[in-house]
Amino acid sequence: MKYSIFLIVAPMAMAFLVPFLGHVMPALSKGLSFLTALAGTVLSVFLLITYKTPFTVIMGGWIPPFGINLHVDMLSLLFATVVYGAVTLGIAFQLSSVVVKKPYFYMLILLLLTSLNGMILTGDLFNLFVFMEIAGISSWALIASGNKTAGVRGALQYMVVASLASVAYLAAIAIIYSSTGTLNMAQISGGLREMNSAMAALAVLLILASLFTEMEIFPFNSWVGSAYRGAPSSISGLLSSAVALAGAYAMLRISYIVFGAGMGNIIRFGSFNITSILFWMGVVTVVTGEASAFTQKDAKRMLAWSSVGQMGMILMAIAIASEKSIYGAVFALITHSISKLLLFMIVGRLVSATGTSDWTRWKGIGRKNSILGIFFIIGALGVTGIPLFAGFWGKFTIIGSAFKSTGSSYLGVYIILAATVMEAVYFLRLAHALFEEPERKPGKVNTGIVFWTCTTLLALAVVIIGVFPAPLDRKIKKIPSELRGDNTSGYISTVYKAMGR
Amino acid sequence: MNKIAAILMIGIISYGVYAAFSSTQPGSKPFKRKAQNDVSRAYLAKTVNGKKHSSIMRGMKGLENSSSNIVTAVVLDYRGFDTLGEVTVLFAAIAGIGLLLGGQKKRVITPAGPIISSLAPWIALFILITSAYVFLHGHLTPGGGFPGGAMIAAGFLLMVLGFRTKPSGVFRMLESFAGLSFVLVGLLGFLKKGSFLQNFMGTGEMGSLFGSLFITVLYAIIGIKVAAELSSGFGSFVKEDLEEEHE
Amino acid sequence: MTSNMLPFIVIAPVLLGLLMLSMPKRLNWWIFFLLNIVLAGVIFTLKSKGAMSFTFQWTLFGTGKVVQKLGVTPLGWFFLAISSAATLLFSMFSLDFNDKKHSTAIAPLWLMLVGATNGIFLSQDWISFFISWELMSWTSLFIIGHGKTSSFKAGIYYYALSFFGTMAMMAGIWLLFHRTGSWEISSGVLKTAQDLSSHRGFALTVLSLFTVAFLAKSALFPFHMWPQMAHAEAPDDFSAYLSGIMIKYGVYGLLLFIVPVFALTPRGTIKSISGVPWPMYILAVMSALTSVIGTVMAIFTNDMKKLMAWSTVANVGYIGVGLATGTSLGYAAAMFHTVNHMMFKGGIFASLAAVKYRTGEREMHRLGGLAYVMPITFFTFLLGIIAAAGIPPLSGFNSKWMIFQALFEKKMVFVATALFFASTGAFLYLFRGLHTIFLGQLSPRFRNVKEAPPLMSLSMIVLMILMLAAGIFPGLVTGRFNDILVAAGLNPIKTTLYSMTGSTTSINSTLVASVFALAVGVVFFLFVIGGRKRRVKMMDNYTCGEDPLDWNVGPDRYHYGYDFYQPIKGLFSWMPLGVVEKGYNALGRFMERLGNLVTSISADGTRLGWSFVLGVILIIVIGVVK
Amino acid sequence: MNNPVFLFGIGAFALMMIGLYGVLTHKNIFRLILSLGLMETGVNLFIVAASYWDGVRAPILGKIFNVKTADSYADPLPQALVLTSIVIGLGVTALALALMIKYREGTGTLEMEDKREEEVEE
Repeated sequence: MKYSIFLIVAPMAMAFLVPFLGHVMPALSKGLSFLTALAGTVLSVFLLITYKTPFTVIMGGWIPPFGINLHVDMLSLLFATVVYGAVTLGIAFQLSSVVVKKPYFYMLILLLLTSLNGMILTGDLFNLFVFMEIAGISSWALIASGNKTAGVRGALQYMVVASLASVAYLAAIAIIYSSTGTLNMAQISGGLREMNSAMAALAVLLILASLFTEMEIFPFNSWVGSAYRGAPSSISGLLSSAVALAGAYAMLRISYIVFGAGMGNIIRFGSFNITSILFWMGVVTVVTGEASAFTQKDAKRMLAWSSVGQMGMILMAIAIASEKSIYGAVFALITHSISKLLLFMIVGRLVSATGTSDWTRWKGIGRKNSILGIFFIIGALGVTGIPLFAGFWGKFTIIGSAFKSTGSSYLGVYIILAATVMEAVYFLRLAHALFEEPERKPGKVNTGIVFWTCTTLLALAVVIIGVFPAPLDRKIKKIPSELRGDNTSGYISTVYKAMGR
Repeated sequence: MNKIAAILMIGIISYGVYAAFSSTQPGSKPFKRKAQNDVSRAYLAKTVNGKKHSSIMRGMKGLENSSSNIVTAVVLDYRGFDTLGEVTVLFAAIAGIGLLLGGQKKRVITPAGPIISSLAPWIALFILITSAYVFLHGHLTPGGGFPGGAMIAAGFLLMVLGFRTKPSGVFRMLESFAGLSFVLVGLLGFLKKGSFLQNFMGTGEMGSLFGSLFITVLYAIIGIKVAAELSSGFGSFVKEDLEEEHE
Repeated sequence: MTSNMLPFIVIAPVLLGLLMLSMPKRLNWWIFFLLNIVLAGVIFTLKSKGAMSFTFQWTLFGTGKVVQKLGVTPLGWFFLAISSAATLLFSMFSLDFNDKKHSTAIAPLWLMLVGATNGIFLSQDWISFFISWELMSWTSLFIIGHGKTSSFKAGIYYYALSFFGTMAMMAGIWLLFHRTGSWEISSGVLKTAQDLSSHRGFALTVLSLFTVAFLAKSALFPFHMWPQMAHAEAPDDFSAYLSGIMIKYGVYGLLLFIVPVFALTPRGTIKSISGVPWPMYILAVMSALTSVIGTVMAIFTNDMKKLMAWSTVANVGYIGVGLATGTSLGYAAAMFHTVNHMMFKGGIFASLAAVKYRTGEREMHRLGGLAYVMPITFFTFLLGIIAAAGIPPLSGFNSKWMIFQALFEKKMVFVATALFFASTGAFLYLFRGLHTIFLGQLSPRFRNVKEAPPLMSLSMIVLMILMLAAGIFPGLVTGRFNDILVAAGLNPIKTTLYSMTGSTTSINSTLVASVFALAVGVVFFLFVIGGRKRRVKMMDNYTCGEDPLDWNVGPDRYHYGYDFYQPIKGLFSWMPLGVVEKGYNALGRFMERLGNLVTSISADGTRLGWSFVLGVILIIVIGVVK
Repeated sequence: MNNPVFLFGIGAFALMMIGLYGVLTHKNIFRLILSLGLMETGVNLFIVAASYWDGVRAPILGKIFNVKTADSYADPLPQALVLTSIVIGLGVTALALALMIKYREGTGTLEMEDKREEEVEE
């Protein structure tokens, strides 16, 4: 289990090698980048299979809270696996593209991979900040890496908002540290409650603002449309399936460990009710995100805003804080990653085939490339949460937990249900446009064995998880009890064990 | 209009923060002289691994960490993983600059004036010596690899300005190898002691120049890396400037 | 035939449909037809095996233990049987319809839809029900769209309403699950019936959520506008299925969940209006309203498929009224009308498809006189509209008679009046359809039009026979209802093969039909021996030699079928007919505006900072207010 | 109010607010980057201020360090954090400037405004 450090270190080491290799043999550096990601995927799958109980990996030989610790449990391993898988497929997709990228591009993807895994595994508030910054920097550079100005604009917009977020996060760290004297998440847990409640509320407010930016919650998501649109499609896919996933993970971890939410508890500091903030921000995000996606004529912007909608629903699930809702949130996050990556891959190829990302000009392209069109439909249904496709069980469980919980408002749930109608409409509108009678002769879509391997894997995953959720279910099942601090296999007790207490 | 709104907004935020800080609700208050917490106290007293000392003297051996600059000890030893991340941030930023601005038009070289070109090597030499001092003494005095590296980079940049030579591809390799050796040091700790970035070189006398070899090695790596990175990053920018001059 | 056949009839069509995606189109239609024969065969043998069920258990943490159960109930079997029989006929029709010129690639999706339909009628638990329901929704959307932009607009309207209902159903299912701890439909029914006395607010919430789903599917009142778009734009051979079977899912849902709940609730538990529990009374009023709106809109419509779509809406209104009465007679009438509507609307849409197949026209005033060249199609349409208008001796009369009897029993005067109005209006639009399309003079353009191809004609003939059979011997259908009524906790109805018994009197349909046949025979005899016939030539001089294009009006304007009911239209101009559509459109526009507002935040640099700051303020406001 | 921590805090907060004002009122990318840099500096100062009390010494152990007098040293951890956050700020600023240059190349302006119809790549 302590080998899980390699999930962070291996891509980092490879990334350090790339400037040298890129100087000597560019092709080798690209191939090795892919192989590193693949090896990491294998490692994470291996760890996932052999996983038994949560484990704390200490860094530098110093026990927490003095040193930094990594926390390996089902949640982090599962998400690390998803991130690794997504990045591996993303690199493969980019390698098979007609657009040739420099070695630095792959290096930055590796750094993104490192940082996302760092965010997922770390148990230290400041370390989380460091990894968030690496993720930010590498994703801005990647977004802007296209030849077009759209990407640079998107990256700048992201940069402005994310810098504000990081300032907020650092300020929150300063407040929390000056009051509790520690940066370890497990040790802070509960410490916030002993703080002056106004100070605690201020710190929580700042942390929420920064994590909301990371997680694309309205209105911290003003950058989303431009950034997703301007980025190369492989990067848009990774932003949605890996970066937003890590952001949601951080939200999940921090709200349960640092804010000290128990299952079904309502977190409040003084008169500041955190649960209702999360819940209603989720509702607002779903409505605005789906409405924005509904109006888009640009396919990449549409997918971007649809991710926002999904994140809103997941935030709502995090707010509800029951075992079921966490289960649903994790399930939905994983399936959303898979489906969205598939969609972005297809959209990327359609963009290069037609020269535009305006989907109203894609009519009929699926008639010639029917499997591509069918894959798009699979992905769309997977995101929307239609039964027999992956997204369903997560959404279904989240809605169910919302109706069970005391902390949620039924009105909010009804609003979300109504808003998801728009989601189904715009996805199927685009899916059908692919099969409509073309106005002009559609161009040829550049496919290849690599592309088909990637998309087939993802499409199969969407369908298989949709029809047989049980295998994934067995893994996710462990998460709610491990997230709780109070039992023996919980996060806090595991870290405390490592502390020798 | 926008400005008035911004001023209003800032007023509101200021009031909110003031209200939060002057809140009289119970709980420990920040910015009050408090008994220092466990974590910092343990760093200062070097009792993280549980060994208690009544007092710590210069020249003492067998401490868990022999750096007398506690900030350095925290940065490189106790929280070395953060520093690895920090190095990676810089690396990512420079790589991003390389990705965005690299591979552009050839630059036009114009020679510098005689005063600069004759003095630059001498000044650069002094800068290099000072910077070596700074990162070798990182565990004793304020300073260390980051400022040291920045100073080395400054020396090189002076040379670049003096002779208008392009920062060579050597920097790229140095960057690679320095980064890689940081990771390798970490992995050696992992192999020898079982924990990533763990000190496997032992601790020497507290307060002596080579008393804490581990920190010195890491700071040297960081110094080289930062120097190489800043130089190559500057290279990416400087090309731009020179081009603009001649357009 | 074991209970393993149950998952087979659900899954086999779906899998085969997926497989068919990679096969040639022509082969697809044959597979579709053959599999429908198999399915119909299997389904008809199911009944003799009695109650059987197939259970599939698995665990999903988020939902606990999931027990998926497929089973045959009397109600489910009834719907399954009629739908599979109708599907068989429609697939036979489609076999000839989809030649090279008219082919659509919908067979795989349609087959999947058939699987979903079977799933809906077999499901004994909400999970299976919901999965089948959603599968049905999106496959039908793609069928309605079938690759045409205009059709898809209609389809997406249908799908949006349907998905809205589905989401309401999801909420309802969860509320029910948290209350009962089980996914089973039957336990949900029992619990909700109990809750109507103990937790009335909760029970009513659940009931209304499900009702929204079922109403949306059945196009009852607030959702009544989608059939005129979807039925009209769907592939012509599919419209019959859409109108005949798909619109009945909602009816099935009402019969499955809503009706038994009120049947099991003891009288007096909730307030009732003229002997009907008030929620059911509201349903009755809404259904009656649907009928009226459907009728009025049908009168104004010029497009033959849209006209019949509105007629479908009107007929679903009758069914809804029958269900809402809450008596055995009402339920039996509703189910009877469901069957009848399936037959006569299937026949009408099939004949319209045949007309479209041969002529390519949809606007009625461009047609005329087709009875001369397409006699079988004409007779199908004729019998269909006789049934739809509720004239003996065809089946529609019987079910309508029963519905009115049920209304008299409960003395629901207002609803009965509305239905009488709708019934009368039906004569107007149905007759117009008949004479504008089939009677009058045959346009020279269509002189060479031939009768529909053999298989299409055959399926229309079968439909005619079925309509006549159900009309003359109502007991053939009504005799099946007593099992269902007893299972739902109601008294059986009195019925024989020849006659039906209502609340005030009974009627012998066979006798009526005999008298009718005698009268027709006499008239025909007189017609044969009567005076000479003289054919009138098609006249082309009605514009007195002037070209109407000179006055900026098309020649259409001068067809007598164009804007036929102009005076009546003026009569009804005060009715706020489009108000619900306008509401939906306004909602859509509001959402678009909201989306534009949100996306415009990123338009320039300063707004990014503002969005962040305002986000912080939003957090504070939500956190403090709550 | 002669507590230096208080003054540091005020100064840090003022820097942050000046930066925020800049972010809220400027469209020019260079000014935006400067404003963000100001905010970062402010927050760094804030962290350092949190580790400082009146009369404490720098956390560098002199000849003899008595455990009991540990409170007379400044808290070393925030200083270490600030070191990290300064370097991160440097990286962010450098990359932001590179983005700015690229943006200027593409659009010929430094004003941030959205043009939706620009081309995209795969």
